[in-house]
Amino acid sequence: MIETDRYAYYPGCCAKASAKEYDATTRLVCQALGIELVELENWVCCGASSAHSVDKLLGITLPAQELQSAARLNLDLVASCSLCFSRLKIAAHELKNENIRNQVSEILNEKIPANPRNGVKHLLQVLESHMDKIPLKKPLKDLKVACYYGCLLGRPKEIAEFEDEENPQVMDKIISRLGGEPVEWGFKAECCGGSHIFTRQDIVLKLSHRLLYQAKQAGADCLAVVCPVCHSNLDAMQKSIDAEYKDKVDLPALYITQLIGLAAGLPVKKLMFDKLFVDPIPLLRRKGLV
Amino acid sequence: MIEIIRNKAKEWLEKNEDGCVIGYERASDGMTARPVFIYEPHMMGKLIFDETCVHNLSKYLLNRRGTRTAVVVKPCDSRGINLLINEHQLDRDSIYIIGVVCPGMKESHFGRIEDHPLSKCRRCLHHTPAVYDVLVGEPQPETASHDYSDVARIEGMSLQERNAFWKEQFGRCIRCYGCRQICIGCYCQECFVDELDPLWVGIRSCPEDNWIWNIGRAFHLSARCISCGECERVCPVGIPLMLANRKLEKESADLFDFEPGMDAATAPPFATFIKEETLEKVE
Amino acid sequence: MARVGVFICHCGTNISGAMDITRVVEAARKMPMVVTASDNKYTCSEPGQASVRQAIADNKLNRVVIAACSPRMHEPTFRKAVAAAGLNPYLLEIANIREQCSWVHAHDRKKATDKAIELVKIAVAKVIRHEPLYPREVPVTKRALVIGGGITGIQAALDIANAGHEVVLLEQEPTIGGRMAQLDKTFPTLDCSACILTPKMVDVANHPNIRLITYAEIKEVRGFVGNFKVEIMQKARKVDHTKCTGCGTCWQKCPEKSPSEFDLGLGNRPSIYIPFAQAVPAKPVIDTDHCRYIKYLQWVADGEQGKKPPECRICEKICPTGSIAWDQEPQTITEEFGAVVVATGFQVYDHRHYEEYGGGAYPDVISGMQLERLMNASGPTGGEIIRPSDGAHPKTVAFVCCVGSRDQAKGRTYCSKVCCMYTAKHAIMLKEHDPHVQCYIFYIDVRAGGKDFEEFYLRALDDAGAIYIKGRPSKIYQDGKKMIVLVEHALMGRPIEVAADLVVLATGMEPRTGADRLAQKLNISYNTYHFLVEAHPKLRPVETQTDGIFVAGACVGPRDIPESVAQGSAAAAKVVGLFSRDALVTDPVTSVVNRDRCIGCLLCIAVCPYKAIDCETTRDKRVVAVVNESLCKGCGLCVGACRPKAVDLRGFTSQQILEEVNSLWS
Amino acid sequence: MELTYEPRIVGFLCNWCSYAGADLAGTSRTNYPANIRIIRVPCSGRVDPLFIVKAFQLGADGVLVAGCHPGDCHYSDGNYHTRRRVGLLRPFLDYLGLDKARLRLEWVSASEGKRFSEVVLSFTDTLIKMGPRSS
Repeated sequence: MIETDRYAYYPGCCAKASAKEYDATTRLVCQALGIELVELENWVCCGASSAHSVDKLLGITLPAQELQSAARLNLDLVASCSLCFSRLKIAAHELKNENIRNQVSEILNEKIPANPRNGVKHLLQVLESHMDKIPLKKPLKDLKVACYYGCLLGRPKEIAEFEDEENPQVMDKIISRLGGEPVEWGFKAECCGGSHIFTRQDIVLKLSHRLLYQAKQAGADCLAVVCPVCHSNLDAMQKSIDAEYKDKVDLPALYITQLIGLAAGLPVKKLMFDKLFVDPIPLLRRKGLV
Repeated sequence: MIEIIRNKAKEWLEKNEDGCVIGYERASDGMTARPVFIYEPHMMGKLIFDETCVHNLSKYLLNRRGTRTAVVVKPCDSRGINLLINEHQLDRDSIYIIGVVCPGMKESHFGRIEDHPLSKCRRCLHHTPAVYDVLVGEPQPETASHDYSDVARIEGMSLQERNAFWKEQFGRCIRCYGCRQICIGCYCQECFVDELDPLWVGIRSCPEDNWIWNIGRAFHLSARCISCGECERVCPVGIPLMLANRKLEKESADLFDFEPGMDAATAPPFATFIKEETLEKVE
Repeated sequence: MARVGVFICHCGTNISGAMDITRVVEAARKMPMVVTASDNKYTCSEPGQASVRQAIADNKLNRVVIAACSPRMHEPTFRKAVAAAGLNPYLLEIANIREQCSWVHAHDRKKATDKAIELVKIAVAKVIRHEPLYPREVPVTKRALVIGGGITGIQAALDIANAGHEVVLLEQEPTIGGRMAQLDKTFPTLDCSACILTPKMVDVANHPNIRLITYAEIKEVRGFVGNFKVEIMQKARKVDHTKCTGCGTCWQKCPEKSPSEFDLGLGNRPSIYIPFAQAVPAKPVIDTDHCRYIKYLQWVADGEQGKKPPECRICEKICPTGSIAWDQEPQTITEEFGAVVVATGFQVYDHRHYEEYGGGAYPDVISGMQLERLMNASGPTGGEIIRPSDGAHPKTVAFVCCVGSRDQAKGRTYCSKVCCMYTAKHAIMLKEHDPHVQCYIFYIDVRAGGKDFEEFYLRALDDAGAIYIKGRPSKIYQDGKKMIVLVEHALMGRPIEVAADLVVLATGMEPRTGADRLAQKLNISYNTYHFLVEAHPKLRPVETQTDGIFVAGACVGPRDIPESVAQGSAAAAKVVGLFSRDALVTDPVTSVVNRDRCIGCLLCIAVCPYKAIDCETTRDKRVVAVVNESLCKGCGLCVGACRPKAVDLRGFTSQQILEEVNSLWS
Repeated sequence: MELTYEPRIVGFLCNWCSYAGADLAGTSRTNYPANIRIIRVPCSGRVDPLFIVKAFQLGADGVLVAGCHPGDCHYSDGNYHTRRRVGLLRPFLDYLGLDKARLRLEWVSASEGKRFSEVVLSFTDTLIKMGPRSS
């Protein structure tokens, strides 16, 4: 029997750098919801963006290690980053193939089980299942939130096993639970440009701008995000976007965990809003949330 | 208790002069019981009921189709009546059922009554008749769950052991067909075993033909056997026929969630089906 | 005493190539009751058959075994041959030594030969036990039921009726006309749909041989070819059509409006209504889900819970003929027919399944059928093409092909066939309506197979100047007043965006909801999409596995109007052919009860899928089963269930099957 | 036991799906072991459980009952009844010492010629692995 309030936690590299606030608030919120996160021991890169595009086997072997250490704990593995999640899921899927399984087993020189008892979850799924435990201290009253899931979370459908890949609902449910207003918009699951930020900035600027623009069109006060990479594109790049498109977006992009923390009345200081490039404080103050 | 049976039977027979009461009387050995057919109310004194009344009297109802009959039945026998009604053999209204709460029957051997109950009674679930017009005795709670330890023992054997076991058992069969004659479920005009063309079963008593006969008999009773144990009781060579019947009983309970004779209405497994069922056991 | 002749076919080299025929012949000669065995290059050929006939005469054969191809191939052929020689055609047995031997064991000559010998052995064992069988004749009720009042059903009904037979045309909606009635123009001729359809609708209404039953559904179908008994459920119209004159006062006055199904929600209709102006019959029904008074009655029935609906009853007050019948209930009509034509047609794929295109959330993303209504002079906008959102006239219109077709992700792999052409039609029509319109058409392939179709497509391309872009749009979203279509231009190999005022999704065809349930009632099969399955896709396109039941039109698969009409006529021809006979011969392979053995447990009645078994009381007061041989289809379920072996199946008796098994070890 | 043991399989095939499937295997020339002897019945529901027992009594090493896939029966219900009959007979024979692997119930449609040959192949293999019936 796999436990449902104890999970193996794979923070992913961003957690130690660009997304400290995501990692911190994730741990904070989970604690508040009575979810125990057991951080994997000496975890390594999930292979996102680079590994799998140069070497398929490497792209599977890296996440396979995380899967193994989670299996040893006999816990479901939870990732907070959509790229990590995607890599882990794909690896788990590929490892169903005996041939590949043997190759990887050989590399790691340990037997990889044909059908492991534990699975891979995205933080969102864990949060959803514990949604009703959220102590509602400070409802996000009339805060209009555009929930942004990103393109990887639900795709490919068969492998991600997440939800409707075109129009997911989990985060919207959570926002409503927090007393906020999820806005209906068509870009929940569109691409932000992802890791192209390193190579083709123009693409990222174009796609991210469209996202932000659409969110505003839909009347959102802010974005709720569940992926460090999407986040840096949507938050850190806003200045460049404004410059590129002669626009004044000014749309705070918060991590879902920060919003939950806020509603749950956790100390604002601990939610590390100061780490964000687009300062949400004015908005939150306007809404009387800080 | 016996007085109640006698009075009820008497009352009924007085109301139905043309009727007949089928019950038990003391056999000539003075200790065991035997069936008795009573046509005059004043003969009711003959009736007895005790743990020697092993026979399943409801079988006799088949010979009295269309006439009015009262019958004394134990719980297992009563299920037989349900079976026959379900199979359109009996008309409920023409039967008067005197159901007796069963204390469990004792084995009797050569004029000696064993003090331990019959094996079928040791494993019996239902101590109160499933159908009756008058109930004699206090209704008893059902035994909670089946005891299939006997079946499990065979299931536990290796294939070879099972094969050998049954070869030995069926090998002893002398094809007297006593099991068939006594069985309430066996009322065909002509049994498949007696048919010569097509010849389902060779007429000589050899291992192969005994094998198919015994399988055929048991399978024709699948989801129909009401475990009155009469077949086993009358088998002159002591083949554990109930051991075969009970396997089928167990399986049809697992597969079709069906227990024969508990009521007269429910459609038996082979009369119906569930589209969605998979019968995983079919593998 | 059986005298068996065995005839082994070489089938050219198909059989002889894989086995030692002479050995098979030798072995056959030694089999019990075999008086002659011979081989032949092609037994099915005329000389081959002649030799069989000759052998029967020369050797006074009374049983024949032919070892050749599958009985499913030539059994009928050889039965004729045997009959020609004066034998009962059912005294024949076929040993399948081609499909089930030479063709599958070609790798091992010895084994193939051994098996062939045993297959012959089995056949001989069985044929010895064959009894002569005699087909029975059953009368034909020369009256046809046509299910579905679309163009296909209308065509079938008219053709049958014109051949002089009675027809009942059944339609589940309040009017006949079907999808074609909703169309504006038809490709590739661009003639007005209503102008060619409505006259036929009127013909149906006026035809002396046709009885029209609208607003009704099939409840149950019993019986068999030539003798179907059908229970029809007439839904409650709440209007007495015997009194109603269709004057129209009621539907003009009715205050309770709701979205019109016929206009696909683009317009409203009253709660007592006829779907459209030329509806046949032109008499209204009351929509019990919306009618105020019905709601009121419901409210009363529910113990007056909640808000009290108005006791409207306006239609009743103003109806000059007093036709409103609140107490009218659904009623069951039972009719007898000799044949049934199923023409239930299609429905338009619901584009709400396409979340990436807004899932129906954007008012300016509409289906092709909705555009038809917008273009139609009698449509909700009187033929003025405007955007549903703000009533503006669209200048750029984007069309997306293959919505709900050729899309694995949406579980729809098939091509709906008509969308390419109707999209071309839309482009042409839009241009005609407004020369300033620019159409963009996103396609996977343009499929223009059909008379004048390619030319029509070119016309959209050249005359209407539609811009065809190869690629399936990945997303459609709103940007201010514009709808933005994202798509990879497959020929340029890069993503492009098109901003349109209106997006039209060329939604595909799918069978009517409930097609599967109907098929079950009729005992005919359907595929995974619930399209009905024809007896043979090429050679028996309008017949089904069940004799006397025919299928036509879009309920079988995507069809355009000409094909549907052709199929309607084809089905009609089959029906008329059937009706040209006064009696039908039925397959003598049926169950038969041995009354002496039967113990009347009636298990057989419980298992029979065709309700073909009943029971009766014998002179000696025993209840026994009896088989209705006209209903019996010869499945043998009852035989497999019968403990006393009282039921048996002609042509597949227990005796025969046991002999077949025995022969393998004798 | 002789070196090349050739199991004897009796196959009861329903005329509409499985027998047609077997024919298709032929028309598409897919080879399969020659160990099966096919007996054609209108519907798998025609198969009296005693036929199966009889075949085993006579010495069949395996019995295959094949019909249309559930829901596809030409007679609408036949295979559902077959499923129940064989479903009960199988564990019973096993109980009596006849390995239930020797009795197979398979659904083979008219379009599954390939599948039919695979069924026969795997069944034959299983039986060869099991060796002759202990008597």
